[in-house]
Amino acid sequence: MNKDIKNLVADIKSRFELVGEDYPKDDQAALDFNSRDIHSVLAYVKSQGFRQLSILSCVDWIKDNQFQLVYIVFNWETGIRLQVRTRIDRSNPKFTTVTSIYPGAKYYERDVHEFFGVEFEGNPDSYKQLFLENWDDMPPLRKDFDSKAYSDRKYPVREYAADFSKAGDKK
Amino acid sequence: MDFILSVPAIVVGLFAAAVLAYLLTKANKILGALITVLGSGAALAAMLMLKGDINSVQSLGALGFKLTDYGWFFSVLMLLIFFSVSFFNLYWMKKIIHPAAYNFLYLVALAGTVGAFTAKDFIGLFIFWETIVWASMFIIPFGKSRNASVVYYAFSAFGSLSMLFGILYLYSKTGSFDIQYVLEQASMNTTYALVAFITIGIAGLVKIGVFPFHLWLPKAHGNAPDTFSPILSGGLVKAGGFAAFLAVIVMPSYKVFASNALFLGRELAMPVPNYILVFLGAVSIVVGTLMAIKSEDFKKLIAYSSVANGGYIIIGIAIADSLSVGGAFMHMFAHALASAAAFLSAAAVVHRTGTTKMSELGGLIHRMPLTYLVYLIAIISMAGIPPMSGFISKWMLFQSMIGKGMVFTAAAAFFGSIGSFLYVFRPLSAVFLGQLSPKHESVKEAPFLMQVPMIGLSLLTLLFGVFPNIVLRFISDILKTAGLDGLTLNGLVISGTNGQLNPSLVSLIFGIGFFIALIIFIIHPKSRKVDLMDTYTASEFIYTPELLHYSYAFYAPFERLYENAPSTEKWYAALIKKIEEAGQLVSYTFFNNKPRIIVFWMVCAVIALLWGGSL
Amino acid sequence: MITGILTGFGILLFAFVWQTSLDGINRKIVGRFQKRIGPKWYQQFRDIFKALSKTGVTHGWVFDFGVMMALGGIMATVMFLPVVGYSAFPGMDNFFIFVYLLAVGMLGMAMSSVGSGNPLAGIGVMRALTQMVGYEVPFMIVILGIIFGHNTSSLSELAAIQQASGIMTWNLVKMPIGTVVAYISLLGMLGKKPFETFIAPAEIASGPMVEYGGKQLGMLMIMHEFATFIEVTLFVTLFLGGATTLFGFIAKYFVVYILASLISNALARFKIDQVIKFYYKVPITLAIVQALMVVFLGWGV
Amino acid sequence: MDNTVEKQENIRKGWDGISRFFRANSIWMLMYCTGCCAIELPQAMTSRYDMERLGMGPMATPRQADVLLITGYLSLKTLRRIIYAYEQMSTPKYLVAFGPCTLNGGIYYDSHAVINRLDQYLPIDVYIAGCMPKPEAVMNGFNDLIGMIKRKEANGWKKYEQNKDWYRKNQIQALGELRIKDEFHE
Repeated sequence: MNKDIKNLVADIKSRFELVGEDYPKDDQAALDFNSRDIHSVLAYVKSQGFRQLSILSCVDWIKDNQFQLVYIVFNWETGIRLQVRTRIDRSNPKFTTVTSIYPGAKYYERDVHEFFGVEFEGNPDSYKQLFLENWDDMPPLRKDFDSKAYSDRKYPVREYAADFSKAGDKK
Repeated sequence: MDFILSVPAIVVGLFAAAVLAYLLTKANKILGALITVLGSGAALAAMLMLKGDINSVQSLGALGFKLTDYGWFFSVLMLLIFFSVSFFNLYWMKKIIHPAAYNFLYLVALAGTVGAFTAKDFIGLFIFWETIVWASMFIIPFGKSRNASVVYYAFSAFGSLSMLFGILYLYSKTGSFDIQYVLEQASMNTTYALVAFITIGIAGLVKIGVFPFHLWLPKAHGNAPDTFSPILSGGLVKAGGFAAFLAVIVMPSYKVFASNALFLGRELAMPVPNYILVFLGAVSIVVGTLMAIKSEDFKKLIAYSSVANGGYIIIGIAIADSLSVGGAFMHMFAHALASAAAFLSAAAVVHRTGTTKMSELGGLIHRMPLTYLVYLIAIISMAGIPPMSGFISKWMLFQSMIGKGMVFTAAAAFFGSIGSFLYVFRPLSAVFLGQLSPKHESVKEAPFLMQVPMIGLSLLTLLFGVFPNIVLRFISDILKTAGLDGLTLNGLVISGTNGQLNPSLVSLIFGIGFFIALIIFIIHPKSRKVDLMDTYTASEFIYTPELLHYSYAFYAPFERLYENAPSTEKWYAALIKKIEEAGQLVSYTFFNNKPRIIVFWMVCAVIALLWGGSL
Repeated sequence: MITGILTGFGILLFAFVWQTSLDGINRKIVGRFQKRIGPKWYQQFRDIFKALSKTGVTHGWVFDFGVMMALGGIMATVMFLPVVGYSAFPGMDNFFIFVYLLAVGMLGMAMSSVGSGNPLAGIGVMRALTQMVGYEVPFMIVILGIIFGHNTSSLSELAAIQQASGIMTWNLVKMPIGTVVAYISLLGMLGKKPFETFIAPAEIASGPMVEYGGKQLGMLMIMHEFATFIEVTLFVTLFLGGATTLFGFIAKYFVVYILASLISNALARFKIDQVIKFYYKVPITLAIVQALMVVFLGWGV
Repeated sequence: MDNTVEKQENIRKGWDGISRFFRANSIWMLMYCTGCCAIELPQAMTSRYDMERLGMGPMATPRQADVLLITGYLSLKTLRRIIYAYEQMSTPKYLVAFGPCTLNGGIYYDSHAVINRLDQYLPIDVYIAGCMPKPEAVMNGFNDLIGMIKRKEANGWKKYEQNKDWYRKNQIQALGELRIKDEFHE
């Protein structure tokens, strides 16, 4: 863990309530916050040189009934990658947009909305389709989405006269 | 009878028709426009009937008229262009601010051209010349821009004053205004000849729009009313060719200045003054071509192409051997027809769509196929491709240039000739081909009376491309009376210094080739008709035709190569700025409200009055 | 007249058969150079007839009309060519006819392809025309020198003059600089690799050809064969002394064309502005030097 | 009367035979490199296996091409574009599918984004097996295609035209609608 990260984390700790922390790599830090703090944290780190929002990701913690939003921001001066994470309720996934801080988040939010169904209030574009053209089912990257069933229902399967896998077993 | 069918009668008749048109337009616009059609048509018919009267002399009061053969040639050409264009006037009455004045000036300009080409005296020439300038100067602001008219007049005034100076100078030396006599006398004396050559030459260069006087052309042609642009480009510009012909050939400059030939030895003898003209012509070919390639506006593009073609004409006249001058005459003829047709098709497009910006148009071939064909034939002629008449003139000019071994001039001419493929193709592709914009979905073909002159001009272009000897025989006679050798014409064959051309044969073989291609096309399986938007887009879905239409900055990679080149336009702008500054300085020092300055000037005036005689 | 036209048909047939076979042989040779077996020598015939037999699409009348104009113009040009002493119209085989009649074909093709409404075709045509401004001017200046020097622009006469005393009177020997320039221009005319910008299959999807399939494509392929024949024959006639025997003609033609093709396979593609910059720096200077040498010093006449 | 009809029929048949001869040995490919199988094409094309000796070569646009190569799995988005490209091709046209993904979905059999059977949506003339098929297999597949063209068996395009409704129904079922129009496709 290098010095820049130490200073940064100490700085952030002094200002915000940190829920959890993790250091996956030498130049990376993953910090968990309460969801109400996210906007102020992002605004703060942006002022500290993290000008690039590399990606907005989402993790489906189905057992905890939670979605985890991961904002990965990057500092071009120090080369530090910072993950700003928070958890939101899965049954009613709603969050407020960060497009006012990082305008580029517009497309990432659309992405997350499309694949996980998280709604971002204040970003009207996030309801439009982005990757999946004419998607007609529940968001496909949720853990409770059954890809096989969907595939079987939607795309005809080839029927074979003999079951080759079992035929092989007999011999 | 003698007077009724004579040149003065035509001129007077046209003036009378102009007044009549003015009065009738006040009552009924269409009727007034009809007068322009009838007037120019009758004048054309009369002029054609006068072919037998060439070299007859008539006078109208103080003004003498002499119908020379070249004067007849130019007059018929002008009348033909005016007559063709006048059909368009019928449709433009609603669009022009002052229709009555327009019709009046239209016929006055025509009368001026006929008068100028048939004047016996220099004074008559000058009066009619100014008539053309003034009439067209008042017509141009009926279009888009008043500024264009100012630029036009500034350049024209320069040319006219130069000519006036020459006329008066020669009068003071020879004591006569008679064109033929004065020029004969001038050719006896190198100094007089040089003055005549420069002054009248400049008038011609300005009118034909040769570098560095080319700036008014795109401005005036691009902004004039759509019906007047073909007149300017096809017709009035060629008056410059007339003046240049007077200065170079009628006064045989190539003989007068023969002693100071530039390159001695072999057949390269070329007098310096003539070579300067050739050089200016070459520069204007290059400049006109480059600027035309760059233009985004349909009409401006054709205007710049007129600059380039003016360069060919000047080169042809200045080389001054029979083939080159014949080529220049043929080029004037071919280019007048072609550029008038091109401008008329532009006018038809404007009539239907209301814009000349090429990036806003596209795909009009599916709505205006006839206009497209007219434009196609016009550009084939302008680019000098057989079987149209433009090919003949370019062939003759090239023969002459190569025969003289003029490497640099020929390089410029080759560049202009290949470059013309670029700029003539631009509107073809951007306006007529490509994707049809949805806002032009309901555009219709040009109305019937507009089609008539367009088709007529196209057929003439084709006719004189296949059988150019009809014109070339007459041109040959002109050359003979001007003291040059005639052209070598043999049946359908034209002979140059180093080769022969049989345009009819070329056309026939082209026809055969096309026929074979047609047969190949017909015997093979029929194609499936698909929509214009069903094109290869790397299998991506695109719905907006405008996005699939490649028209803006068409030759961008080529334009980038010369975008930083020195520009005459900027040079003139700087000149204007300098003059303005000088004027401000003058007005600051002399014309202001400070009492002491006024007192100073009053004192000066009093002194001048008191001692004026002795000062 | 009739015999002339029949001779023209003969030349047309010869041009098609010979150039199309040579194209196949060329593909074979290129294959061998790349350590491949390569296609059969008559592969090009197969391709052309296959294309003709397919059912393509049409985008309106100008799409078809332009193709016919292109093929017709090019065929007319071929019929004027003097080949091995046979000339359909003796005395009328003026150099400028070839330059400008060729342009009819090019205009037809450009018109037709842009008429398809595909922007890639427009870009391809733009590049083709721009490239034409590049290669045509140096070429014409060299030709100016030749015509001025020999005082004739008739191809058959030019060939006859060069055949006067063997290889020493060829323009290749007498005007070596001009020959080099003309060969570089020839590469541009043929659209061989450093100057292949307007086709550029990986970049603009073969440019003007993008929308053609079926018989239109077949006709344009025939047109391309004819155009190649005209360009190479012009070079052979103007610089290599033409030919008096069929074998001589075929041999010269073979060398010129295969060399161009081998150069093409060894080089990469220029960008279009590089093409123009190149032509207006080196070849045009050399061409003017050559022309001045001919005109003022009388060298190479 | 019958005689002339018969004659015309014979001429048509003869012409058909000639054109099939040309077609069989001049196949231009449109490579829609959708998946991993595309990596095997360079070997098949270059010196080792030299596809050009069969008269095959790459082409830039669907209009010019005779055969469309589907090299591997097809996501829904790709399928949409493939159908568009296929319908733009000039007839007669052929379709060669590579690998198991086009056959039954391959390793993507349970993916929500990848189709299972390509022959439900487009008519396929030749399948080439192998994940990925070796260049030998690719060449063999092309040889098969040439044989089929010669024997008049490569009639996928006719089948497509005749059963267009059925294909269209399947396409709509998988894709919702064939063409997509949103802010990225104006």
